[in-house]
Amino acid sequence: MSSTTSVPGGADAARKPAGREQAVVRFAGDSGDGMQITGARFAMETALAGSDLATFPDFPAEIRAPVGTTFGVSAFQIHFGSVEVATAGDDLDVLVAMNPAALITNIGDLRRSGILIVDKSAFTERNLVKAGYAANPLEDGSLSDFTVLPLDIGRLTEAAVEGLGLSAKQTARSRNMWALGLVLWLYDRDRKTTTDWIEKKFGKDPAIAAANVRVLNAGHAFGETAELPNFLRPVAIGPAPAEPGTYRTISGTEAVAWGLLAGLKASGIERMVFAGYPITPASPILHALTGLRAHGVVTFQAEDEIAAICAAIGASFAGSLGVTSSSGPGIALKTEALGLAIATEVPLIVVDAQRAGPSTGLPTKTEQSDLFQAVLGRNGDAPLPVLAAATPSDGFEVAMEAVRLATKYMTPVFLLTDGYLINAAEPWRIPDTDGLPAFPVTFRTDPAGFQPFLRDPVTLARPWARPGTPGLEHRIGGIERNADTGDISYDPLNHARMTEARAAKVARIADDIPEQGVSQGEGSGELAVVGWGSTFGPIHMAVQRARAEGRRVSHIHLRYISPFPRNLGELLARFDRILVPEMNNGQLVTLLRAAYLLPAERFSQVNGKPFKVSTILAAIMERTSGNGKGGAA
Amino acid sequence: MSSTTSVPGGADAARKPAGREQAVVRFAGDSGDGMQITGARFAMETALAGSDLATFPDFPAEIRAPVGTTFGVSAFQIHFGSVEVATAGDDLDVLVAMNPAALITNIGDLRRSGILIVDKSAFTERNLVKAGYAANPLEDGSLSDFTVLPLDIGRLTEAAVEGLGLSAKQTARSRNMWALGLVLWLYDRDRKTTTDWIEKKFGKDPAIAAANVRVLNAGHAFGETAELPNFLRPVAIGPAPAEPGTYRTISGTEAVAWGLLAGLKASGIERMVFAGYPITPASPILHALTGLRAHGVVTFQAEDEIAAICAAIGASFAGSLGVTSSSGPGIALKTEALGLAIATEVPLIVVDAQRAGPSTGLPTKTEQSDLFQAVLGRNGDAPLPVLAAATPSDGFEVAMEAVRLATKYMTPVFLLTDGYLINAAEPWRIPDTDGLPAFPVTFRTDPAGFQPFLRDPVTLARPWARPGTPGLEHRIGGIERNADTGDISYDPLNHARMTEARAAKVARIADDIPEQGVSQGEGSGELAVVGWGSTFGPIHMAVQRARAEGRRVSHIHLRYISPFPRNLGELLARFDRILVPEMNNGQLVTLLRAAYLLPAERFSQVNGKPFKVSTILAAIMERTSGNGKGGAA
Amino acid sequence: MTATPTLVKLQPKDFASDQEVRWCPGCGDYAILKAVQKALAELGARRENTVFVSGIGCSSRFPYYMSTYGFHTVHGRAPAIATGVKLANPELDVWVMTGDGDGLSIGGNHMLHVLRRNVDLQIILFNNEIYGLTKGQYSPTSRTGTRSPTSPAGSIERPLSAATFALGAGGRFVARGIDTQQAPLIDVLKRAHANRGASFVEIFQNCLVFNDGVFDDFTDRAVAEERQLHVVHGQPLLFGKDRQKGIRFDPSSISLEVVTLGEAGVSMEDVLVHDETNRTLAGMLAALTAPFPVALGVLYADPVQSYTAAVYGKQPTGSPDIQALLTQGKTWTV
Amino acid sequence: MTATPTLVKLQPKDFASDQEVRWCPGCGDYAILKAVQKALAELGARRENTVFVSGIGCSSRFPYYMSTYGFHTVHGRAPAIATGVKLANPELDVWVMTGDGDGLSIGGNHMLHVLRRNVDLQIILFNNEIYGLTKGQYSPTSRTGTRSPTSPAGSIERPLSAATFALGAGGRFVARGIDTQQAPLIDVLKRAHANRGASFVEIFQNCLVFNDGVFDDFTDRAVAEERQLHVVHGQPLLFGKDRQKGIRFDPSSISLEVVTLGEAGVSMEDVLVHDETNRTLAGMLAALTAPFPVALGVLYADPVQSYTAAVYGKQPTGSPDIQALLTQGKTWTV
Ligand SMILES: Cc1ncc(C[n+]2csc(CCOP(=O)(O)OP(=O)(O)O)c2C)c(N)n1
Ligand SMILES: Cc1ncc(C[n+]2csc(CCOP(=O)(O)OP(=O)(O)O)c2C)c(N)n1
Ligand code: SF4
Ligand code: SF4
Ligand SMILES: [Mg+2]
Ligand SMILES: [Mg+2]
Repeated sequence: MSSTTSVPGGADAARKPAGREQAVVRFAGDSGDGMQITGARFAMETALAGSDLATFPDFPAEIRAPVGTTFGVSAFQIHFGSVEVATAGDDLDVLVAMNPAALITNIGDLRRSGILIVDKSAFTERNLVKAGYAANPLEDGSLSDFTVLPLDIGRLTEAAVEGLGLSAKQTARSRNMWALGLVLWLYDRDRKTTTDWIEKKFGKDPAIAAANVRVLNAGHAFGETAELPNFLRPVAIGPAPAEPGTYRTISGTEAVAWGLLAGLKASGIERMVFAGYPITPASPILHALTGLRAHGVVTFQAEDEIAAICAAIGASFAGSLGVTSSSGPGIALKTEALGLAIATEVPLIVVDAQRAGPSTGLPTKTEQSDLFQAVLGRNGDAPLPVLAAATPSDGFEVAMEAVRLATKYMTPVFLLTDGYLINAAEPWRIPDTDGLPAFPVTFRTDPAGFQPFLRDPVTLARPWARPGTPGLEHRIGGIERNADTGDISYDPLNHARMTEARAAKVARIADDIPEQGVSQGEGSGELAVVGWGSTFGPIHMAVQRARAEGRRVSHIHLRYISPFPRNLGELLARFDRILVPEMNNGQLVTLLRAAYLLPAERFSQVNGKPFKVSTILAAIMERTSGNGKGGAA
Repeated sequence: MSSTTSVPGGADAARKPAGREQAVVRFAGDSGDGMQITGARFAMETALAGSDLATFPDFPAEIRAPVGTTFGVSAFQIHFGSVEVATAGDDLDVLVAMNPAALITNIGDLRRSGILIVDKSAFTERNLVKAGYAANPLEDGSLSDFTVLPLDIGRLTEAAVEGLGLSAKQTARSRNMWALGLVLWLYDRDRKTTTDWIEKKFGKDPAIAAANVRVLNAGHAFGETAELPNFLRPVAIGPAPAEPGTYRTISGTEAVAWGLLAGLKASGIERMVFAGYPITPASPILHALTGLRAHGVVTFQAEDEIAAICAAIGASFAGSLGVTSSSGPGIALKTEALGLAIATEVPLIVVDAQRAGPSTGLPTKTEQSDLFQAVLGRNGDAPLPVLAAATPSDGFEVAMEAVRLATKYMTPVFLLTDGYLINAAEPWRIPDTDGLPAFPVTFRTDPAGFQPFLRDPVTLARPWARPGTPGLEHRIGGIERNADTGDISYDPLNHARMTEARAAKVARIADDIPEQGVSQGEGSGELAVVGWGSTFGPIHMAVQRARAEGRRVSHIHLRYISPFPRNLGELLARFDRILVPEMNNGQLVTLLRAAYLLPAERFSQVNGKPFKVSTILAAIMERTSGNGKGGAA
Repeated sequence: MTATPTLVKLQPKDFASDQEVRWCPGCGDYAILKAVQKALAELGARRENTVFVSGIGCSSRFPYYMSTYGFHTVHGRAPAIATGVKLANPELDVWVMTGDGDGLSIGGNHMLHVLRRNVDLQIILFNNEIYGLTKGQYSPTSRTGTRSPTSPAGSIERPLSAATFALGAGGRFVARGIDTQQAPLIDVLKRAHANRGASFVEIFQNCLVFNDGVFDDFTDRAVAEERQLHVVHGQPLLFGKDRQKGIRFDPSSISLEVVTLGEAGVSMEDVLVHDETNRTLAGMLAALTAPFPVALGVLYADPVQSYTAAVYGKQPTGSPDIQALLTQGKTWTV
Repeated sequence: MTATPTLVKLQPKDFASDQEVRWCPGCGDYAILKAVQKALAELGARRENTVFVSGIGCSSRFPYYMSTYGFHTVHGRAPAIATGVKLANPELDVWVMTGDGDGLSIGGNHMLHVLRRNVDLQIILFNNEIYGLTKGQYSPTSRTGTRSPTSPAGSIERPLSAATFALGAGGRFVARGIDTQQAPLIDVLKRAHANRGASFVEIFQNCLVFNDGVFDDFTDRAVAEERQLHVVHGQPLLFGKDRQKGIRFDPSSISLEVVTLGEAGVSMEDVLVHDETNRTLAGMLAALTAPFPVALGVLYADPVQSYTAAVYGKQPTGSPDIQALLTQGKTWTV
């Protein structure tokens, strides 16, 4: 959340064992075990208690992989605290493992002496083999580093639902509620909204509803009553400092979808045509905007990504706000049509929810490797603005800004998010939408002196003339256009002039966006850690800790990647070293080096996962000397 | 041709009026006037006379634009000499203008006191208006700078065909032969092969054949007999120095097509599947390879560019050499599938005949603006080798090299050419194909220890196992593959390892290609002019002249753009300044700056035309001091 | 670009733009341009409400020559772009101008889905059985054996029947015309315009540079009567000089046959009456090839609700208040 | 990956790879996998000569589970990639495994052209009327009203009939099966394999997670006899308990109707006999929907030369000497 405030003390917290300030919990189980729901419910109770939090759902590409397989494991991680929380957390304080596969694939992240809750009942011979265990880890002492709670959740659940006449399958399916109940007790959380939610969800089937509530309470009661190891007492993690206001949890998906809506409202344009084609992890944005006709949104599920961007382009030509979204492979397919939007200069927003590539890659894993494609990946000289969201909630502002730039400069705009941000959630202060900035679009109506490519002297934008407007009938197209009339022109100088104009128009945006700020630390120093997109959280925490250790390091996070903020060059030049952590093989770092001839250093992680704070912290420590004053400046 | 020899004296030649050493002639007329044929015939006679030459056909995007319009003008330029010729020439010594539109659109390139041959008969009121002339330029003295020969070619042609019973239309259509005859006389050329060619072409229609021969001779005879201004005497331009051998003229299209064939032969692979979809200017490559079944080539005209690259990928998977070609918009469409070829590591060659963009742009005009797309334009981290042809004939070697790298490293390879190279022609010494290097491919046949992704320790290439081979049955796909078995793997570390391997494999190619040489000048100095692709000619001539003026400038021309030759960085660092002329808005220069942090300077021309030598020369002069020794080193 | 006084009825020439037409002299496209301008005038169309969307190809240059709104897009994508135009503003009258390469080769998928969805568009396919703009390669509708730069020995591919494809895609309006036959062509264009939904019109268009005369076997004056079957809903399927020939349906083979009135006791009763709402009949008519005549006119017209009508049919539900949207679900206050 | 002794006849299990199958337990895809492995065994297929090419989707994971050569490509492009495989080596036996989204949404154009060209492939389309892998959005074959994440109020689009589309595209072999009906499915797969050319097989496949039971109205045991019409060339079109119902052709309306033997004087003579070479009949059968039964089996089979046969049919002309090629035309010597 409020991402630039650095919180004193928060710094060393995460290196302490789970204590009063913050904790990291992960629920892991079979695709069918309902871990995503369990995590989401726990997150909601935590949010309502006012703690800051960040979630990280992590699920397989298969819909419902065979039971007990390692590739079928689905996990949900949550980091929450009474202090600022900017990442889903490095090491786990609590791991819930519903079966052997979940244990073997997740135990590596549990901190020493961390709490491990396992459902013994799932540790059958068959499941152990499937998970690849030679011996039962609950018996061979291999878990001695941890605080293991081997509970027969299966049996305890059965006991809880006794008499409700549930089938064995139905009973088994509510095991997750038992685990949830126990963990809610462990963190002294309420169960009210969860029980309400259960009633609502299973309204049609009262028996199931009752069963789930009973199981939830049973898990909770177990914590209260059972002889758990002494030190296992409820830990109350209080509310985090936050500006007054009304809050909700918001996912990156919701933030982008609602930000586009807010942008539509701010632009005064009557309608948004959102055209997409399902693809992981971008689909949720399409889903979120479906059914919002009342808000002026028409969604179109096209036959493919090419049709989707083309429909969006057609809609913008016709005076609506055209938006399309996809992920790597689908974005690649939009390349040619994107060139048309650049050539004809129609407003358009392309949302890229990045995933691990190349090609199909790892559809459900996150990455930042579409940056080159976004900035440079087109035939011809084809510049456009590229923006990136830094946190789940940041998507709201960035999406609004994308609408502003697209409509003000008559240009397609790339909005980069990624698989992590799309699925992650955090608390968000709901803005007063009437108080949001407005940037009304004025459509051309006056035929006098109208020329479709006569540019505004300041923005260099061409006029937006809607079909249906008498006297403004005109033709546009992908063949080079006469710099005024837009008619086909093969004139060599005209082409040079138009190429120049297209570049200048995008370059000028640098004068219409804020100067690059420093999100943490001083405007000069030993090391600048430069990031973009979802690396914000880990960089933020790592820099915070390094500074607490007295390192002269600052965090600079880019929202605008094309064009770069006008002061970025000088700003970076004021640091001795520049480190660029990216979840790709070195893309932003390449653009920075080319732009400023500064020896920015590549720091890549390409494993489909967000950076750990400790990874970046270590890199900072290696590159800085301890002698700075630094501290919580 | 033999492009690195710098010719003493050649330097100042082009600044002299057309003389003994070289000349530049352009035929310009209506799309229907047969200017391309006329130029091609003149080029052939010139080549057979042993002169060096470079041609530049320049035609409109419309098939047959309305008669007399400026956008319907088609032109053919040829630069020839008894000295080395590396470009199609800057200023014209002779301009043939068949109508007013041809005159108004081309006169700007005729040098002062150059010879202007016009067909008076086409200077009707109607045509003058269409061309945009207020008054008849042949009468208002506006052409006083030039040596104007206003001839009634229409009438002279009629006279020549008298009695052969040709229709007016047929007669008019042979006017180009009259002009050709006159220009052949002007440069003291033979007519034999042209008359042979006419006989052959119009064999079915003897009257037409006879007429064309008569008209050709009439034009020639006119030169002999008519009272032409005194100084107009035949100019004999002799043969250029050339290594002994058998020569032919070769277009960039033929060079690439035949280079691919030679590569196929060198690889020992039985079959090439060349899949394309028509697009300007790439289509000629598809045409050139059609009908070469006997050479092991199967061409496939796909339903679109996506199907084309996919068919090529399928063919490579099945053990053939898969090749596809297109231009900007079509290459853009191949982006997603190209990622699959990178991910599955199948050999593939993608030929990009670049044209002016973005989007449809100027289909028949040349540009170098697809470089970013070729090197960086894909989703995910997706590296591949990128090669570029420097001259029409250079395409032969580059295409062979593309086949070598694609098959040796199991990778797609980008081969960049452009609209200028595709259509331009030059003399070429025909190699002894048996003497060409061989790089036989060995398909995997041994099942023992076979793993589809087990890499060769040196090249890092995976084995190529052809379907049909018993015991090697395996599955590949776009989802991240286990580093050995190729089976689907969601393991984070495996993905990191594979990303690393894909990058390393391409990077290692730097050890398998020649170090970057200096094509002209010393290995250090005041200025390095760095080019790639078809800018070779103008850079070569400009550097040659600047050096003759004593400037300490060298010409470095890149064939390999990804990876860069291993010594490129140190080489460039030895120059005070680096200038990068490109027919785009600054693409190679961006890659060089990012790679070496050297202040390479952008020098762009984006008007759909090749650079003029004078343009680059001026840029060199501005950036160098006269004090160097330089000279014909 | 001058304002249109909203009252005067526009003449065909009023629909011509100021741009010089750049097709080859004698190209069939000129006739189609004339027919469209005439049809618009007769329909009393307004320039400001009319949009022509095209892909790439000689035929796709069409929008530049109209004084309406126009969008010359990228190769094969016109149906998708037009869908977006229509979604943005269903009031607009949107025409898709495409070719056999643009609409059926690279653009086949969008054509398929725009027909399936029944988006309210007039789709005019200029079928010259060749790629004109790229200098004459064979196309998906080129007959087997067509010689071209990519098939010097004659193409070996099987041609697609545009109308048969459109029917298979679920198209609800499928018609045909010939570039030079203005009157019937204009009628077909007007029928297409009247139909609410995707109206697919195939026009046989002569490319005199790369495929000259490819349709002569049925368009040539001399053979026209014998080789053209102009179908009219509710009318018997007659053709030939004095319309003495007819199409009869043979139930035993479930196929059509040619009969001659008066011969072998054939009477009017035997002749099949055209029912444009029968998809099976339309399929048989679309498939007719020599020695049968070529079926022209409206082969099939059986309207259903258009996609845009379905989208905008029911009133949107829920409140338009964005604040309410953001605060829906669980919230808490600090 | 062990060598195949070229003599032993392979069993179905021999066609299973070492990979764990990752479909949802109970998915119809398992049945199809079983049927294909059985068909291959019965055909005496060789692993080394068999290639499975797929796009993206649950169904497209198919190749990983076969011990043959396999290529899991990109979304919608399997037909194009398979065409390349076949062009490279016509000896290979190439199967395209695809879904209703992969093959008919994003891949519709390649499907169209592979059918038009009649490339020698078996194309197996898993039609579950939903996008499974992306979690259940409606697809081009989803029935109007289908509720899904992108159509919470029910989809408003008109579904495409896969078989009708295939016929319209010029497909020469069009058949249908049901995932769980092994025997008829295996027969259809073997017929498809026997056909030289593009063999299009639509399989109704149940997605129990996102579209469970969508085909129950005709696949459910209880209604199967009444709602399934298994067509066999040369056999009368009978169905229903004791096969007492039949399909009759009504010439007056050019359409099919259901009759009951014995009722209203209906006899065997009235019942239409299936002619798999009649495209018009195939079109009518493909279009049958309730109250008609659903037509299954080989609806249409009328072979013509395949594309690859045409490509490699005639011997290449001209010399293979590359030196001769380079020196053709005018040359000169220095
Ligand atoms: C993506 C892309 N691929 C290929 C082309 C080249 N191209 C332009 S028009 C055309 C085919 C035109 O054929 P058709 O649609 O029949 O139009 P016609 O010229 O015959 O009227 C092609 C292949 C292109 N412009 N863009
Ligand atoms: C270019 C691209 N676009 C979209 C996707 C996402 N995607 C994967 S599978 C699929 C649809 C699968 O539906 P279907 O073909 O019916 O297969 P099923 O899962 O139902 O078997 C989609 C849209 C993708 N992988 N690539
Ligand atoms: S090439 Fe053919 S289709 Fe194109 S304009 Fe010329 S005649 Fe018309
Ligand atoms: S999602 Fe549906 S189609 Fe996919 S595997 Fe599961 S059941 Fe099968
Ligand atoms: Mg055409
Ligand atoms: Mg499906």
